[in-house]
Amino acid sequence: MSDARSRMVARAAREIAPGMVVNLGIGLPTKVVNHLPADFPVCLHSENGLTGIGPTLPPERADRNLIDAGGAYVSTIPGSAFFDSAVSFALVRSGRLDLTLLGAFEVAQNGDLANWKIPGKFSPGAGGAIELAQKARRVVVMTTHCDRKGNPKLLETCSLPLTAKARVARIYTDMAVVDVTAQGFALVELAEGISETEIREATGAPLALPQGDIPRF
Amino acid sequence: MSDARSRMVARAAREIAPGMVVNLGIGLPTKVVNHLPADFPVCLHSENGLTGIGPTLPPERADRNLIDAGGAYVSTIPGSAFFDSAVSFALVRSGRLDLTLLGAFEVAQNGDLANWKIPGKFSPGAGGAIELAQKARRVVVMTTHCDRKGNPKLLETCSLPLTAKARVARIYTDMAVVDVTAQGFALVELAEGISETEIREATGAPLALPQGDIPRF
Amino acid sequence: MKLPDKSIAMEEVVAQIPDGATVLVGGFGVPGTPFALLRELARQGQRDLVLVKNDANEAGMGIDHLIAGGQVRKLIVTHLGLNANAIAAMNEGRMEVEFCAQGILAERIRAGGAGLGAILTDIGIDTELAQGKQVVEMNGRPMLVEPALRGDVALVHAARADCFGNLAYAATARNFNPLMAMAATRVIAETEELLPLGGIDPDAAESPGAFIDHVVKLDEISEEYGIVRR
Amino acid sequence: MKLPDKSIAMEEVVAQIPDGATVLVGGFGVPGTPFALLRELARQGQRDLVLVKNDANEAGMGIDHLIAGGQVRKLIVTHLGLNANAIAAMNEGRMEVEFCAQGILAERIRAGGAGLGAILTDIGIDTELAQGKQVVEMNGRPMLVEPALRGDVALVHAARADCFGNLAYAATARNFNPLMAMAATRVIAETEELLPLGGIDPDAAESPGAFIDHVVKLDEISEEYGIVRR
Repeated sequence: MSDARSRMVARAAREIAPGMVVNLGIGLPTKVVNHLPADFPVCLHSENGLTGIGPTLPPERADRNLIDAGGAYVSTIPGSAFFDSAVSFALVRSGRLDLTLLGAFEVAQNGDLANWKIPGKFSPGAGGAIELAQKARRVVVMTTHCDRKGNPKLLETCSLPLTAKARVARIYTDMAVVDVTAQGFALVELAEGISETEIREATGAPLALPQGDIPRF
Repeated sequence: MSDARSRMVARAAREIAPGMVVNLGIGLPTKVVNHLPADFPVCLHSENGLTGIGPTLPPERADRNLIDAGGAYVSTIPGSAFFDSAVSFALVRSGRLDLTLLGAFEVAQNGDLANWKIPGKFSPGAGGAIELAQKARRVVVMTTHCDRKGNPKLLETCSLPLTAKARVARIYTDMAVVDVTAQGFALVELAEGISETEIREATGAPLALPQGDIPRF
Repeated sequence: MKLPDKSIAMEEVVAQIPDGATVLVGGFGVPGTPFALLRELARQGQRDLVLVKNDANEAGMGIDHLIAGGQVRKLIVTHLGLNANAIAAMNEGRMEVEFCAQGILAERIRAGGAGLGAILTDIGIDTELAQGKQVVEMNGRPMLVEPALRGDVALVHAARADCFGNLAYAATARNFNPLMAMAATRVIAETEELLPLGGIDPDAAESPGAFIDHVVKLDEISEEYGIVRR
Repeated sequence: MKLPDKSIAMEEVVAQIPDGATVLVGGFGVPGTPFALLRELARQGQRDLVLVKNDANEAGMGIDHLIAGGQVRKLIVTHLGLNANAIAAMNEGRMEVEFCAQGILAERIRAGGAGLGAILTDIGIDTELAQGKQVVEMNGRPMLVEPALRGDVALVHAARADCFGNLAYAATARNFNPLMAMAATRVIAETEELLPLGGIDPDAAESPGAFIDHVVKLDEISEEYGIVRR
């Protein structure tokens, strides 16, 4: 993982407040747990029917019946619970999920999220993403600031099919921390070494700057 | 219990075929189990969350957490299962309940049932009766043929608020076994000692008689 | 990471229930009724409550204390059969009563806990329970809209709990408890036994702790818990 | 009284599935997928099936055998992410695919098992998953009608069963299994362990036997059951 991504992950870990129930999307979001203290009080939720996700295990030590929603072998911790898929999403939809950290293809300045389909190229189905994005109390995105071709992912409007409308509260990228406000994107922090000009060029919509010095992460 | 009622109960027990899932209403219906052989394969359901109802127990041997829907202390048998109230009625509504035996205030010749409310006199709420009557695969009534004042309970139309419309298939009384057919009430069997005239007078709607001798129970 | 501790004292947790709250109350007859939480709610005297419960318990027990104390504005229930006091309060206009078919009450609460808007069902469609309800056509058949039901508070009774709030119930004391334990903004569980984390097997957590806000250990199992008929 | 025995042989029970059947299939990834029942269904070759499953397994596993064999007319699923064969079958028009949000698929199946007509939800309302769906206003807000989903057959995988069909699942192998085990005309459970009556504790019967029609004891736990990633 690049240094900028590592710092993004460490910074995003501060989203998690004591006592929260949290769902971490596949990929970068799952890394944030490495930045939490061992006795930090939090409950991690996995869509396939588990609260209290323990450390991932190598195949030779794995329980064949115990995976997370991304298919990784995981373990339990004291107080873990198993439940069926209806209960699992009851938790998501009924307001019990305090926070979800998700990946994104595009985020619009009103908080629209597109992260499940690229028509004609990638349409495997949304799984649980729509419910996570639509119903978690706080929806936070972790993504590279631009796609592989260098095009901005933070846009005035999404061009791809939406996952959820106006639900993203904040975006962590390798370049910046950006809030979604009623007035659009607002820069919160800049990664070390990124200039104001660079972040404006890499962002596909107006970006409000904070008063005074821009904090760094 | 009067002799006529005992014979009604014994006769009604023959409703229960091997392998059925059965819900027995409070009162007379619960007595039919006394007429089944010890190894008879059947599953009794209780609305409060139990399949596999075992014998009732005296208070001094009871488990304070184990009752049936009528509030009687019951027991488990090998293979019993406990579940919540949503699962309990899922079973009723989804077609898994083969048979329910219920009491009645009134039954109409089209199979309408009234058994939960007498406006101005008795309106404690229907509990689970509406779902049992509306969704059991076969709905059978056990009742005295007439009420305490001697008025017929089998009528052309119900005067009381309905529990379910056109759902009763058969009625067991202390005087007769009566089927509900597309043409109305049809006498199946007569209790010993009851004449054709008596059953016609005690029935508040036309009653078709079987061909030939009327079977007795 | 470690799962949070949610244990709390009875008096403190009940004090967080405001006047006017909608309160879901577990139990079917005696088993599963949170008698101790209800006693404390009667003692503290919150008013203007809307209670949701399968039944009204018996006279002198459970929610009857709240009804007798005039604390209940409205009761949503499946039947009042065993409580003449509750029937009298209804008939004399001292308490509003809304009747609901038993399994539909369970489903409405479950729908609330599942973050759904409503269920569509044909239960009660030919009865007076259908009166005033929104009707939707589905494939040409009329279906009743039964709205999801949530509480500001749920009071449930568990046989065993761990301090994160994973709950296990005993026998037919399960009934409405796991449904209500999903369906309120503040879910309060009283428990006969309070175990450390790991005390409830992950397969046996009939209510996952993530739905539970507070766990109260019962100091004693009072006489009410053992009474089926008096 | 005694609870009925529902144990049966694999070949005999799968032979009762007709061409054209709608088949609910448990599992989320590997855990809880009834691989042995699916193998037998592939071997017997029933055609024109409508499958309902969380995912399409991976290439060469589970329902992929049925897709590869051209036995699947339509698949109702939440995602195909790990199975390129299934995506190709969809893109080439060899198999119709209906996508459903994961928790809404669970709720639609549960509603089928609960004898409800539909659920009302706002999930997906701002997305293309809402296209073509019936909309109902509730308190001025639009809600989607998500119809209950039932199978002619459900195929589920249990860790333990008794011969009446009470089922217990292992860890995250529970997933869709208990929901599907309520929602089909003929529910067929394969089980790693088949116990006599009384072998499953009444509190631990995650699927009550009254919902189950047939129980098949697995002779062996084949390699597929142990594979998460290859």
